[in-house]
Amino acid sequence: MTHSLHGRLDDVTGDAGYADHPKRKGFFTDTSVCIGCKACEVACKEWNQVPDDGFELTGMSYDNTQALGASTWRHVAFVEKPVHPTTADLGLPGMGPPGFGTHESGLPQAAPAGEDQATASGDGALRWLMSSDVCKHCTHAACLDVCPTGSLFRTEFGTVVVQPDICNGCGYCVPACPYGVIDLRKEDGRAFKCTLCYDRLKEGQTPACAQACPTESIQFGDVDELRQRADARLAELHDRGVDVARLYGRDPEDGVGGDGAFFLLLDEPEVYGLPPDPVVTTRDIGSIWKHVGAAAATLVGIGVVSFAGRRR
Amino acid sequence: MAEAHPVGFQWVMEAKRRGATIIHVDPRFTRTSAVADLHVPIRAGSDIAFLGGLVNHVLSNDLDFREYVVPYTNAAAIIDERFLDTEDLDGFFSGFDTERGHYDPESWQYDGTEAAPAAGQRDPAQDTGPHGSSPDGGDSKDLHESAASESHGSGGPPVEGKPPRDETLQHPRCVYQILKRHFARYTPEMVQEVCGIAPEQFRQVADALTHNSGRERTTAFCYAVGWTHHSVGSQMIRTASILQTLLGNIGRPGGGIMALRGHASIQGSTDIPTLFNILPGYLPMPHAAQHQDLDSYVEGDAGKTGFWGNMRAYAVSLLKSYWGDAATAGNDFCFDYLPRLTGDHSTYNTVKGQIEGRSKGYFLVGENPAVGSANGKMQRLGMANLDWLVVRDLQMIESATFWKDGPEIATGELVTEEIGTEVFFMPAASHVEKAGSFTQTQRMLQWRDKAVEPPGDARSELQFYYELGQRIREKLKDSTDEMDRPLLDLTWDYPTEGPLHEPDGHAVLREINGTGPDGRALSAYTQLEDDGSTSCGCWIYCGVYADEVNQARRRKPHWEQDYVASEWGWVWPANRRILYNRASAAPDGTPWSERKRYMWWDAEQHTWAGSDVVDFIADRPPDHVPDEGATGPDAIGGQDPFIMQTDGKAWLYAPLGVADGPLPTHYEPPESPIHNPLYRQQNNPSRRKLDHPANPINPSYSEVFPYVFTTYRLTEHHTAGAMSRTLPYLTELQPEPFCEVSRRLAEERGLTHGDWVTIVTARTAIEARVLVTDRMRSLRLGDRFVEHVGLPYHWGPNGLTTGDSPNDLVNVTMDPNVYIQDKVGTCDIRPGRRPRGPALTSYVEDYRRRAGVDTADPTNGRTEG
Amino acid sequence: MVPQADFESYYGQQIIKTPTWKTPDVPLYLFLGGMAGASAVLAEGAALTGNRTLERTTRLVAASGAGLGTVFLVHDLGRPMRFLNMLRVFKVTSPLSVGSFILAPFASLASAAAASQVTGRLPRLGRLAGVGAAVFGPPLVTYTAALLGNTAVPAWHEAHRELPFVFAGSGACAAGGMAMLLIPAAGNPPARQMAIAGAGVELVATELLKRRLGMLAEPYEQGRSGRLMKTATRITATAAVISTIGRRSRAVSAGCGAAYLVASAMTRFGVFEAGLASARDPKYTVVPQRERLAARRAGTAAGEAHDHASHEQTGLDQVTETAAT
Amino acid sequence: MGAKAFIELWPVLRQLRGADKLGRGSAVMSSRSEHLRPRTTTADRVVDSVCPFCAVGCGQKVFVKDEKVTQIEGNPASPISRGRLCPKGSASTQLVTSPTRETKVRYRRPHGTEWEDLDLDTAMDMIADRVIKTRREFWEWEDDEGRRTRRTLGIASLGGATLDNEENYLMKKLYTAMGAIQIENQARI
Repeated sequence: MTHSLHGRLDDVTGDAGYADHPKRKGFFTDTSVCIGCKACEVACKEWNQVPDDGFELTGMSYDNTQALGASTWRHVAFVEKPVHPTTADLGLPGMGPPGFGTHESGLPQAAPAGEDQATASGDGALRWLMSSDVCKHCTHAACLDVCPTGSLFRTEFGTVVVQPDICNGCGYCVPACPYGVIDLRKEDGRAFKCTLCYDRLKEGQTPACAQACPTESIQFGDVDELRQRADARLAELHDRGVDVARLYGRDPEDGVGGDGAFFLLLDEPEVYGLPPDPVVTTRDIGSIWKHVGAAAATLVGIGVVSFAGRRR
Repeated sequence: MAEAHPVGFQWVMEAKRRGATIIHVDPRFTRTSAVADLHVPIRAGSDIAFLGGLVNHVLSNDLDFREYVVPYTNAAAIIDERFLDTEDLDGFFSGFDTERGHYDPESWQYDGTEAAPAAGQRDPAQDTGPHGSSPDGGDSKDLHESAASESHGSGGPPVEGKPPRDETLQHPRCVYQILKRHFARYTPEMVQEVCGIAPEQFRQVADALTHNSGRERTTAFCYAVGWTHHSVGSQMIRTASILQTLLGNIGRPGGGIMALRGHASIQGSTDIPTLFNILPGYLPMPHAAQHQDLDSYVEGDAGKTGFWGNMRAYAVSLLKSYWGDAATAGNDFCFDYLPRLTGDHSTYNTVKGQIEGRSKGYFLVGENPAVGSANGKMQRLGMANLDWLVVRDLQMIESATFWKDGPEIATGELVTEEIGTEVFFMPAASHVEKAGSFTQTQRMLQWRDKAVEPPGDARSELQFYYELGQRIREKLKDSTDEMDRPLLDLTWDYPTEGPLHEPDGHAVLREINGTGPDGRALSAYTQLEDDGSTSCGCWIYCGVYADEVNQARRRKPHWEQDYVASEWGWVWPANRRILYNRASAAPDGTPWSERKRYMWWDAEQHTWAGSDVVDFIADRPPDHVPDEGATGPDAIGGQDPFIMQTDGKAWLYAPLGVADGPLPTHYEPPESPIHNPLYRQQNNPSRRKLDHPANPINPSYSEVFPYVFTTYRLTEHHTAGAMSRTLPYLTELQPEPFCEVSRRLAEERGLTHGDWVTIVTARTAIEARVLVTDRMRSLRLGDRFVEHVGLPYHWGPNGLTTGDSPNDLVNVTMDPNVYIQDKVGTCDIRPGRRPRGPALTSYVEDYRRRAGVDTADPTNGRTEG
Repeated sequence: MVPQADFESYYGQQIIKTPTWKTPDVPLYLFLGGMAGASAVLAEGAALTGNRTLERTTRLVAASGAGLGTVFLVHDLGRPMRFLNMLRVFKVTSPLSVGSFILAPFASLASAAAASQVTGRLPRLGRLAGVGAAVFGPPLVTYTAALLGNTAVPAWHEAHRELPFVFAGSGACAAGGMAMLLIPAAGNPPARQMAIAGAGVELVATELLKRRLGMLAEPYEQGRSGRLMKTATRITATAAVISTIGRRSRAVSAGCGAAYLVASAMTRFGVFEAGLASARDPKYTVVPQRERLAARRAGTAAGEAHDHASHEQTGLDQVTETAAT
Repeated sequence: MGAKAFIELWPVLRQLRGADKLGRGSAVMSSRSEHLRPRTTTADRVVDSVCPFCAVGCGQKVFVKDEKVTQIEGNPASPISRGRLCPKGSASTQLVTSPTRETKVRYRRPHGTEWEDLDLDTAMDMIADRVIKTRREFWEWEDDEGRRTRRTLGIASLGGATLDNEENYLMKKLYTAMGAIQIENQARI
């Protein structure tokens, strides 16, 4: 039983009681080719008929979606990072004649093309990182584990899905998710998140986001094959000197047993709003129950102590 | 490209994955820049200097693809000795008429060719000077104003015969040497001075470009149509053409210049134009000064070399498709039914006419000029002065509601009760509610089937115009007035179908395709005759209904064919996917290289072979030399790949057909923060101006308007917004209008990220939230910086989210070839929201006063340098 | 160890979601459940010792606490009409599922016991029900700590060892306090003793919790949640001292009882709010995870000895949170 | 209710009997989940179309059920787009089913302050009358220099780039026969 709560688990679908099942399906999101077009966000909403999530200009670069939630199942993050700070040396007003600030000392060296995934631009280089985030469909999914109704469940494709006909909106899945993916939709009361287009999978179709993605940043397929693809892509980028490339959620030994939807990132996970080392909370369920039991026993003890010497 | 055409960009990403180097040249750092190898920030409007610098780099280092350039281009052609360059005249070519503000191209001709032909040519504007047949000099002005250059959309303008050549390219008056001298001062240092691009970055681009061109490799240029939005827009694109031609990147796979156009059928609406200056297939609209009969209309082309030599057949076939049996040889095929131009009847001039009460009825068909056109105020003032306005759209757009919620209502410049315009809002059918074809940006026609009936009163334009025509004809049926003959004789009887009795689009497409004497659909424009036996609604589309099959409806999956995919849709002309593809083979007909093999001469079969349809005469061998005096297609030699040009060559130098000079020259935008570093002439001398009090121009290098602004699109929205900011899924992605500035500019003006700012030009002031971002680059030009204010232009007063429209800031100054406005201007930007009501008017008035702009004489503030 | 909060984030946005559980519904449920569960223990003790007054009162408290708690719990649901779905499955991985299978029998048994007590009918069955309620009572008190601990909320999850004890103590305080409030001093010595013992357990457990959590203890010490926790601790401690001394006065006894109740409720609100605060700040998610990663990398480099030791220490926890210790 | 049905209904019993002891997979699948199918498979028809936004010309498939568009997605067969769509193209379903779409003729009389209703047929007739009137009023046989022009400058039109070729063809044909020349579209803007 322990192995099905954390650590490596090769047949997560079988573990969920499916004797004869298709291969586990998932996403590999290669952010190095993401152009931030947000087609995934819209295609997802159109297919799944997810309501809009408010009209707010956030000032977070071109990200006005902000985060995954009950009404946002794909979220494209935009991170602007100057590789060479250009602000200070741009001859700000009051620093002598225009253009003669500290800039005179010479132009910063533009990063060589390709290196560090930074684009040389004018007198500096800029990274504008874009990444389409989605539910990770964890091997060990906390949302699923803690769901008291069985609404959240592991499908025959190894994905994690909310059954809207079951969910009673208890909200337990919300704080359980180490990625902050799932949420309750206020006006509806129930929890919602990416289903990996469960209905489409039933007919062998590609999920809406992956089908729309113009640059194949979002790749859909069998998880084992996607992992190989991700490894190959990582090696390719490393060969090209893009040392910042790393895989996220690909490792079956990680805190959630690897993600069904994993990523190739070009910076630290937290830069994109992802936890650097997520762990499924139910990894500790044994310890938790142990302590709960001990505490309950303590309470019994307190009871006994309270009545000590008062026997009728 | 990633920004405005993400799906098209998949091919760029695929190329990148295969090792291609992606270079992005843009004032701002966009989604394209993010995945490019190199982003080159450039001052808006300075593209010719940059591209000219590259041309200079190629020429001064002998990096051109000489084996391609000599046989396939006019590099060897020798030019008239009277020609003087901008280098000689400090920013002018020879032949400039200062009074009228345009060129007489006579001195630009090939050496020894006749002076421009007398009259009737397809290209009246360019090659008719005061020496032409016009009764007086006044004619040439309005001839110049009829945007005739655009009729070269399917081929070059006609020149007389073939020029003398110096194959060694050494003759001082040969095009190659002229080009070299013309661009000699476009050095990397000058590029920095003009564009703000550092020499080392310039060299990176130059090296990447030249190393990636030649026999084994090709380079492609892609532009979104922001390139056309300049008073030198046509010449910007020409500079790219010159560069690509010098490098041998035209007519070859992986080469070319790709215009990424912004509307589903904007290419189609140029081919089968809803444009004032042309008829279907780029036939010019007749001009009153020259084209009073068919003979004079086609005279300029008839008998010429190349495919335009058959222009009479194209014109007669069109007249037959318009007026059918009524069009006979005896009545000049009803040529007289065609209305004539007398000058500039383009949209901005029309709007001026509306303001001045000369034009009273207006149809807006899927177009929202109150937001989408430059100088929105002029658009609204025009619409407020109509008798009637018909607006056809999916959603309630600003151009239909200006009378109650336009910005001028708020300022008091317009009063609802005083606006006499009668407005009909007619709901339109969407793309799934009608069957029809779009022509996409690579000239491909793709047919859409109808999915559902349109809701309520919504109707297709096909049905609207068909029924409108029927009603008008019915109401006029008893008229004996000659003016009504063209309407009454019109072939206007299409089969209808479905519960709404819609006209059958297939039947219309078949009419466009054309039919022969037997009534059967034609299969190629080479079948068209000038005797009235054939009819064809658009000669370049002939073949789209070949074999009575709607070829545009072909949908053979790409995995069932090779990469040319010639069985998907139909591409004009003749289903040809790459134009000029004869140039994909060397002069002797063999591929330039195995890697770049595309079309080649198969001597055994005595035909051109390859996956595409050859853009040539299929059985004409590479060694063919035409007979002396041959005309039309017969005059095309075996090594003349550019068959729509009368001389069969790509034009590095345009002896004809470009209004503002045979070679591109850098001029500053009409509003600029700097003096033109290259010439004393500040602006394009032949740019089209629109003098009107509502169109005042900021003085250049004014301290009152120190910043450059440029408008653009965002991935999440579509043009004037009617199809995007009405949809929650798109609106939530970019929910509010905003502008973008660099940190340096924000510091200079005290702007705080996320706060409101006001942007001011002499036209008006608008407000938006500001994003302070490193993506906006401060550009260093010599010893100064130039800052840009970036403005996505999708918003207006209607929709799910609303805001001021950036196009209200844009002035109307136009390219002299195609009359497209210059989107670049100067502005001021200040923290805080703009004044409301009448206070806005006085706020802007104060700016104008300080900058010395006189609205009574809007040209006053203009700097000519 | 309080690590330096130098970390990267996505525009300062939180990583995990803030729990959607409503205030006061859920903290009140935690409080009421705790009070009810411990009251059932008290009731059974009273029954065994023949303290009729105490038995009657605590049975009523247990029943009404469970009933009211259930109302709050159902009210917190997004789809209250579907509350029965809680019993659709039984999942050991879900404290809420397990809790439902505790709460449901507890509430039924406690109600039955109380009903029997009040009406005097079916006394044997009522007594049997009372025994049952006493069996389900302690887990009802402490499972709610698992409910919070088994989440990704840093201040809850990392406190999963101590929280059950905090809740056990707090529940005992509440049950004892309630009985002290309702019953004359003469009848309530067991209640008073339960409250005092509970206070001791709660205070010790809370202190251990804060010490072990390091940076993650901040939400228990700072801000609104910190103020709640501090006040709760002070009141509990004071009430414990006073009730130990002033055991004869009805007024003092009742006052102390009320104080225990207030403090117990404040503890639940404090713990609840601390969790929300730790969810809202990405620091509490990123920094400990970063340290964990760093330690793991260092551990990998330094060999497996350290890992081994950790295993011994944490038993079922196969990978230990070395960073947090 | 039979025992078997009860077992089917109460997942706890399925948990106990089946392989999914922890109740996280097969045991807790609801009947809705079991019978779920994509709505595209139940469409009455699938129609080939082309994206109406920019000029890349991406292929679309339009799914229709009960004469309503239920889904529009990329057509994988297209050699241009290979089934992909950008955010705008992906919003096509919302575009055509938008509740804010105008589906009734709206009329604003001269100097009016509000929209009024107008019957489609009446509107068409009124427009035809206005075309005839304005055309006549602004008819011009020759310009002020005596050159034959045979036209009217009274009527102008803007638009076409979003329309079909066939529509542009009819527009240009009718306008030309009317003698209207100020015909323009987005290609100039």
